[in-house]
Amino acid sequence: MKKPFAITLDVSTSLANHTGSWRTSRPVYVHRLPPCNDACPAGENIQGWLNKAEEGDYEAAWRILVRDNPMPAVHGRVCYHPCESACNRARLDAAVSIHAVERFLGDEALKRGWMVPPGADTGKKVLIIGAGPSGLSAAWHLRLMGHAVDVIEAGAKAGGMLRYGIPRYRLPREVLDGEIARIAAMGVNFTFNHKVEDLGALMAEKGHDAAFVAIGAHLARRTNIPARDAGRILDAVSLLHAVEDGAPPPLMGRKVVVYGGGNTALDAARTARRLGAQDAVIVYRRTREQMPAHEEEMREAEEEGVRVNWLRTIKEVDEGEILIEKMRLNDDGWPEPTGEYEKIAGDMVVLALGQQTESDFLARLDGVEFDRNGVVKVDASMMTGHPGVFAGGDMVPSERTVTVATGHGKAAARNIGAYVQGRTWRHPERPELARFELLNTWYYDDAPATVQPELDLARRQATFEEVVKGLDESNALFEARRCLSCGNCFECDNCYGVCPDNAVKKLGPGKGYVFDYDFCKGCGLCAEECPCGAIAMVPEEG
Amino acid sequence: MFQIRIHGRGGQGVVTAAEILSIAGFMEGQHAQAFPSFGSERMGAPVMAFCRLDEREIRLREPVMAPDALIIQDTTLLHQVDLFQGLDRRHGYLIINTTKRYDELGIGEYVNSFLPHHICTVAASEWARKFIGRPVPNIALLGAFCALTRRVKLESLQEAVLEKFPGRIGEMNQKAAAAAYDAIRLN
Amino acid sequence: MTQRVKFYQTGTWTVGNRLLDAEKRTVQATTERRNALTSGHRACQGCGEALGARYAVDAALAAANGKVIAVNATGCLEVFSTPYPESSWQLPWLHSLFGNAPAVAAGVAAALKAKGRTGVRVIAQGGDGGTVDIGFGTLSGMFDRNDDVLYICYDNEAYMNTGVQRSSRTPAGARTATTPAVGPHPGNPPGQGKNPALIAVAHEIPYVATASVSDLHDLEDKVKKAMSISGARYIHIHVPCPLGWGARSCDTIKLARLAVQSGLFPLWEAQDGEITKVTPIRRPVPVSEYLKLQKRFRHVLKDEAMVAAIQDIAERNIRRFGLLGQGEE
Amino acid sequence: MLKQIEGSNAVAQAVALCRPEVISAYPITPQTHIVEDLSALVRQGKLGNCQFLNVESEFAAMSSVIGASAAGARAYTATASQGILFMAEAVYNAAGMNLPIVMTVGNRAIGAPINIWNDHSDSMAMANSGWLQLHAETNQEAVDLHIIAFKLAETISMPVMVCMDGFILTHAYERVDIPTQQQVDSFLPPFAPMQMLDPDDPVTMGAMVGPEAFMEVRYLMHQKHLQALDLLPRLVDEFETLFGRRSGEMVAPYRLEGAKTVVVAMGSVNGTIKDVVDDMRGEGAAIGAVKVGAFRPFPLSGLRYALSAAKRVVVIEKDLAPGLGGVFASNVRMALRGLPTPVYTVIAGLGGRTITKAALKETFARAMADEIEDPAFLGLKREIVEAELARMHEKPRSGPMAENILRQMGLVGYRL
Repeated sequence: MKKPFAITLDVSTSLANHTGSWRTSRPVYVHRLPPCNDACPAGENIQGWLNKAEEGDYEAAWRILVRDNPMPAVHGRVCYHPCESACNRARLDAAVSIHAVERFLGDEALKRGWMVPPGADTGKKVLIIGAGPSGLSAAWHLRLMGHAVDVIEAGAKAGGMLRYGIPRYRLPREVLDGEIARIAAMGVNFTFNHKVEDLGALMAEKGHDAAFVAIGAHLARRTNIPARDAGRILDAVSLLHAVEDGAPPPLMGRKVVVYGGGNTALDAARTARRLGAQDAVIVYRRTREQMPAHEEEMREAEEEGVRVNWLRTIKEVDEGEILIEKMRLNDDGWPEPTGEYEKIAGDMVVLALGQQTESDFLARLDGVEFDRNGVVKVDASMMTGHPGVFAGGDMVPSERTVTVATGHGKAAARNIGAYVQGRTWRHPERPELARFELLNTWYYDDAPATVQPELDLARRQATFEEVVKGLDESNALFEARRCLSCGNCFECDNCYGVCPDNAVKKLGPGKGYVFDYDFCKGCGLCAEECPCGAIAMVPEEG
Repeated sequence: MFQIRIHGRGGQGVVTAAEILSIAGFMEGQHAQAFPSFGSERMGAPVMAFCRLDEREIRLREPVMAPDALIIQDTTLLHQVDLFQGLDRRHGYLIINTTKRYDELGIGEYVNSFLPHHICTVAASEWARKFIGRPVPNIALLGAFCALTRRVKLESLQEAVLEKFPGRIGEMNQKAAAAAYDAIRLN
Repeated sequence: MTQRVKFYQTGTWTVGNRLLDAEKRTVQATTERRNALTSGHRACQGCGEALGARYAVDAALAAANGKVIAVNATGCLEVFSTPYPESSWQLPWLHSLFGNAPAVAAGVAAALKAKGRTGVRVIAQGGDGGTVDIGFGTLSGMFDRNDDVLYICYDNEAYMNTGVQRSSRTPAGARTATTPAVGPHPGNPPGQGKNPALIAVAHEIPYVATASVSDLHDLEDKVKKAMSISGARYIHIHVPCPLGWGARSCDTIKLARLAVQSGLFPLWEAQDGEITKVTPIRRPVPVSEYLKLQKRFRHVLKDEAMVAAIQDIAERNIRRFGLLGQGEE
Repeated sequence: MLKQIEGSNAVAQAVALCRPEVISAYPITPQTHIVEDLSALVRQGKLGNCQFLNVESEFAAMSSVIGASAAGARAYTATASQGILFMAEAVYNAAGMNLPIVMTVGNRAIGAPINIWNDHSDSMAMANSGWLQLHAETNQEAVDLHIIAFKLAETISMPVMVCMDGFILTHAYERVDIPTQQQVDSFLPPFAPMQMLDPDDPVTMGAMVGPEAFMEVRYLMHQKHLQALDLLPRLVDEFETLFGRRSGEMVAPYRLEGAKTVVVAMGSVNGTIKDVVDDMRGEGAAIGAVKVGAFRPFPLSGLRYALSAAKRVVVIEKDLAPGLGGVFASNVRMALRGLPTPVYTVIAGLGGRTITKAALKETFARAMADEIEDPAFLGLKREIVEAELARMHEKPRSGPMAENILRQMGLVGYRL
């Protein structure tokens, strides 16, 4: 075509005009730390595995999950999910029910028999004492690294508090056994019913390069209550253990009073109901607000007919009745006696006043230090005062939950892994937190949280059947898709779409995008319209 | 060159008459030119149209100032407009659509100086009413023009009428023209 | 526990969505999009018009598998896209004058018809000044003749190309270079201006719609629908102008969104003279949320009565179009 | 085929023979009959697939043919007077974009005072728009010029106006030879656009051009006009061989042999002038005439050559540049620059004022005696303007002068 000069132009010739030179600040893709990941004691990449679950690729999701936590089916049930308390979605409608999806993935894995191969053999050997959540977690991670692992457990079975502290109506044993079996299948050698006396000698003899001690805290704390018949008083730990061993005390038709306000107290009371106790009453010296037990469990307990006497202490246990004293909160919020007494009916008292660890055997290792009530001191790398001996779980100072323990196991494994290689483990830098303010929540569809189905009350009170049921596939998918993917791109194409200068190039599914700085004018629309806060604007060097 | 000027009112087919006359002339191989007194006159307003007939190409574009023939379609114009302007009373032709006598029209004295066979009155509106059903005198007057001036043959006029108005209207106008033509030829 | 089984995290709010079925995704989300207005153009940072133009023309191209001719009125879009020797367009494009794009497009459409080049479609586009003011006569003529042209107006509510002067789309209270924020009644006087989309409806042309750069799915659906119809069609797209509105360049889409959510810019659709569909407001906001992000309204925020008057305009739209849910989804 | 028909009707038939593909129409006297006849031909299917647009204004008429031409169609429209001013912006635009549009202008005066009669103010107002402007003397020439115009326009890709005097030609019945389709087809090939809007070969038309290239664009437009100066005569010859007539000459001399006084004019008045020249020659006067057939491109050298022997030149023009005099005359002077030959401007026929043989003859006589004022106003009613000037002098009254004049004349009835 013989075009007229200047008035008629060839198309797309403006590509010669690099408008990138207009820019004073440039957009960059970033990964910010999602609040859920930040809050997870086990250090799970929750946003990461939810992202896969959103696509319905449950196995991929599970594989990301178990890189950090070998027991999703267990945690989906018993974890008190701080992730959900931190979830940004709570500010929109309701937090993503992360535990429910985790449990779904865990159950899927058990159902489908998904396995993970151990790492290539390193020739290093690690001894683990205690097959509770901490020990099991450590074993899993060490096997992933390719180290040989021996686990020595005092009890008859692995699981620790998971088995002896958490009733089956909260954690069915086939689930627990299934996930333990998968850990064992990684090539972990277990020795049961063996109480270690001399750790040093044992390591020397078996040639372990390091040891991880995670024996938990199984010793019930007692308090001195005058009682005609000491047989009327037992502790929660023993009660739950006995139930687990299949030899529960006869409680049929009796009135049980549980003393304490922790989760164990609730477990004891709810267990008592299931053992046929006609009445299960909790006596707690403080208020509901101050109660350490988890809100959900309290709710479930009340639904099952467990009653609570707030601001009371037990003074005396008598035939069929118990003398309790009223307390009041002083100005600092501490309970103090009032001198007023009352009697309540009760045939038996179950003490749930916390547990202690039996760590005396460590005392024989030089360098190991303890603080009050036998808690072992460890450094940042979880190593005790004795080189090569690490400790974690309930026996070290920290919050005593399954997930914290599991996290300890992972952390210990990393430190041990480094130690046996003569290195020290450095935790990678934590990226900026993906705060709610960094999100553009307009773009998320409205969707309230899925409610997990619950067992109807009648059956609940009579049996040890699992109370909380899992999500079905479509609900799990729904729930996963409620994730906001805080701080991490989920390929919504907004940046690609909203750029007035076509300065964003799309690389295709899973590959994300790149900025074309030849043309990006730095308007910031992409960052502003990114739903999940995965783009940051950084000033150009002046 | 023979020049015709036609006076009438908007709606009486003054311009059409000039055009048809030019077509008739053209059909006889003459050069002809017809054009209106370019105006935006509406129904009833005084209008005029011009026609020139010649053996040679007509280049002149001025209006007909000195007509050889003057056709008056509506005598009510007689005293409003300077109708006779430029008309040569000794040689010119004058055709008036009326049933009255000249002195009744108040131009008895004026027409005295015309050659008798150069001047006539025609009851064109009557012919039109009779043959066409409407008092549109223009074609009948052209019939009279043919008879009086012999500048254009009646046959040519009839042909031109049919070209301009194919079909019944044309035929009825032809009848009116013929009637007027005969009326003039006979006296 | 009855939950919608299908749920897509961001649904159709985002440009794309990997969870969404392919046919539900936007043209802009695909790597095959044509970028009718390509990189290197000289629009301001965050230009809403540049964005709206690419959205709309790409959608038209997709609908007519690339066989589109565009006619452009004088204005920002034309000036920033075609300064000699560089053009940003990737389709046949013609600029004639400020006020004649609809007539030029009508001529192009007539030529295509005469040439029997069926399958090639014509769109015309311009800003609010070129469309609603100086070009309104030719636009009305195009509607009247029902010429086979889709006319797209990019409304940034003033004459931006010439330096932000008042147009008949400039909203009440807004400051422009010719409605300065001085005197007893600062800014653009309330009670003026016109609504071209409704006037288009009054022509009873086959299709009329309003759209916003903040709702891409809605915008593309409307362009697609318009392209499926022949005859005169009109789409009026709200495109914020950071420069003229005194807003941050990164707020362009947010502003467009607030205009819709506040009720100041209703989204609707009409066919053959009747309003057939309204896009309901999703998250209602007071107009102040919209006004406060723009310097052109700074003086307005100091004047409660004026803010109230503008809120009334929004309320009227909400009532008139049933923007709170009554509209079909 | 010879026909006795109205000018507008003849032009409509000529345009139809050129096989236009898009026609835009907006009514304005005295051009209206042309597009009316074309609309009928389109409706009767005599123009194949031709599209006829009834637009809402002249601005839209020109705009739509711009679009049509850019899309590769042979496009035509017609206008006059106020209409060409209303489309002025688009008229310039069409030329700027090198679009080969053909437009008929039924020349008519421009108001106020509003006036529907003939003069050349309208096309003159567009003299520098870049359009080529051809002027017809007769309806035969008007017909032929349209056929030539399409070929001229499409060969150099520039728009062409064919100017014909309103009423005088548009409404005149006279003998016209309407060519056959086969003749026209052999002269005018189908439109092969130099550029066009096509999805298969996209271009950007109508770019913004800054100081760095605008001059060059304008210079190239000037060059196109110079090309047209060479091309048009060739087309005239080509036309003559095919049609047996000579039409569209840019400079047409009449009885110049030995002429000391030469009259120069454009358009239909040339016919009357020739009659006057014949008369005066008959009386022994050494007078001749030159018809200028193209105002743009302006045939400077051709005219200079034609007038080289003249002792004096009298320009009859239907246009006035208030305060200057003649526009056409100034262009004629340009052709004679450097020569001592006096060029007298005679402003004539403004707003349809009758140009009579007598008045011309009298004016030429005075010119030959070099006793003519410059500019002269043919047939100006002296007594009226002088009275009005006097009145304005003693007590200036606001309001349109025209009405004051009419009030003075107390116009009744119709006079020639």
